[in-house]
Amino acid sequence: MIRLTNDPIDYAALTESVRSNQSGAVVLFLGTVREMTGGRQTVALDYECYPAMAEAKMQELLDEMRTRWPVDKAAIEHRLGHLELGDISVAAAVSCPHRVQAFEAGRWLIDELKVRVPIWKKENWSDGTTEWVHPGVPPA
Amino acid sequence: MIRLTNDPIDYAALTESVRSNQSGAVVLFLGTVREMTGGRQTVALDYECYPAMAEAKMQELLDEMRTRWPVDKAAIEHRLGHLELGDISVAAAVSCPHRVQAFEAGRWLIDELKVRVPIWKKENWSDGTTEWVHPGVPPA
Amino acid sequence: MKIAVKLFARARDLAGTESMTVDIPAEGTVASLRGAMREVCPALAPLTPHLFVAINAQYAGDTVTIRPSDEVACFPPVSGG
Amino acid sequence: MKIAVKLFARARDLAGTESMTVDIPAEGTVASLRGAMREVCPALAPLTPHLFVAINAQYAGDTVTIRPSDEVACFPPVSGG
Repeated sequence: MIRLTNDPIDYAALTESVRSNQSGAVVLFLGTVREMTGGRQTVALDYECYPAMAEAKMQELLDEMRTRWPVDKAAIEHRLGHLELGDISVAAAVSCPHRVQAFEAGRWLIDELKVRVPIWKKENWSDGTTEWVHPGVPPA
Repeated sequence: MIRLTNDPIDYAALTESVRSNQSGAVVLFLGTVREMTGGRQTVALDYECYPAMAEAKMQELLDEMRTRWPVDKAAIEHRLGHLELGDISVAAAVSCPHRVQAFEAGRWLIDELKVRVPIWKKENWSDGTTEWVHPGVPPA
Repeated sequence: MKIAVKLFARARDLAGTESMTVDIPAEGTVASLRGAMREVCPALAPLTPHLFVAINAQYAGDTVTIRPSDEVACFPPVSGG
Repeated sequence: MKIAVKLFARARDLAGTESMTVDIPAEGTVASLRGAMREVCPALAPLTPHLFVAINAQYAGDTVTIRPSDEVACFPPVSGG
């Protein structure tokens, strides 16, 4: 299950969607809006995406993950729009027969999402400035 | 937060208890009752524990985890008694500033729980037999 | 041929538009698209070495040929999660 | 001194009791407790090499001395999670 949404993420529903009698392990990752980054204070984040490609890339990640680990069920949901401190920006859930597989697959999934899926966040710093986050690119 | 319970585990409440504006990452692990193990079919599991020591050991794990990773909040809940297929036996949630820390700490926590905390499960096999699971000990 | 290029995040902000149209030769490549974008929109210069191009929702290297019906997008490094 | 030993899981099932009482010398160690348990309860023999002893909710090696007020438990390898 893959979803881009402007609404708060219901991670319990996401987690329920991957539970299975064939799996002994479920790993859920939540990314949440953190206040402090490198000594600077965030008050909010804005997320945008390239919708068709973001969905295609997330599906590609789920497919590729299954070639690497014996994944039973998996789901990703990413929120878009304006997020306040503590809000959940992304939830990814994976079920596998055994826990080592679930931890490895879950970590790979979120690592790859962060480099492949065309979603961008804009920092709203406490000094009133805003800044798109583009890893590797010097600040504007 | 540490809890031993005979009731179904509310993992959403557990997860909420570790969320924090200071953390960008939450990892939740769920152990669930899997049907097939090494070609044998499980119909149910019974869990028992040595309560005072199980709680002490779980607290020790949380304390030790904090010496290894910058954990913001953490919680473990383990269910006892009779569990059916798919039921959640254990839930462990950890929040950290960054995701690598949260994945490493969460995995360590459940790995160590499985070797240190005095909780035992009894298999109820589909052939009607039952068997305590004691890793390293030949079957009775 | 005229190609509409979707822009996102800081690329869109610098260009001041969600979609820019550039003219490239028939059978033009991603490299020729990049060149045309630089000419049409000098404001993108600070991002130029960092921009990704996607053709039909797949990352595309400089040698990929662009067809008139392709959906083309251009954006800086992603930061979801 | 008489020591009550809590038993769990297969150890309890084999012994047929949740708590067995054994007699060990004053200043006796975990090793002497293990010996006394073997004598009192031969049914535990198949588990003997695998049993853990805990004193006051901490794993205790064979050289640890047991005091009369200690809470003592004995159990096979754990399998929670």
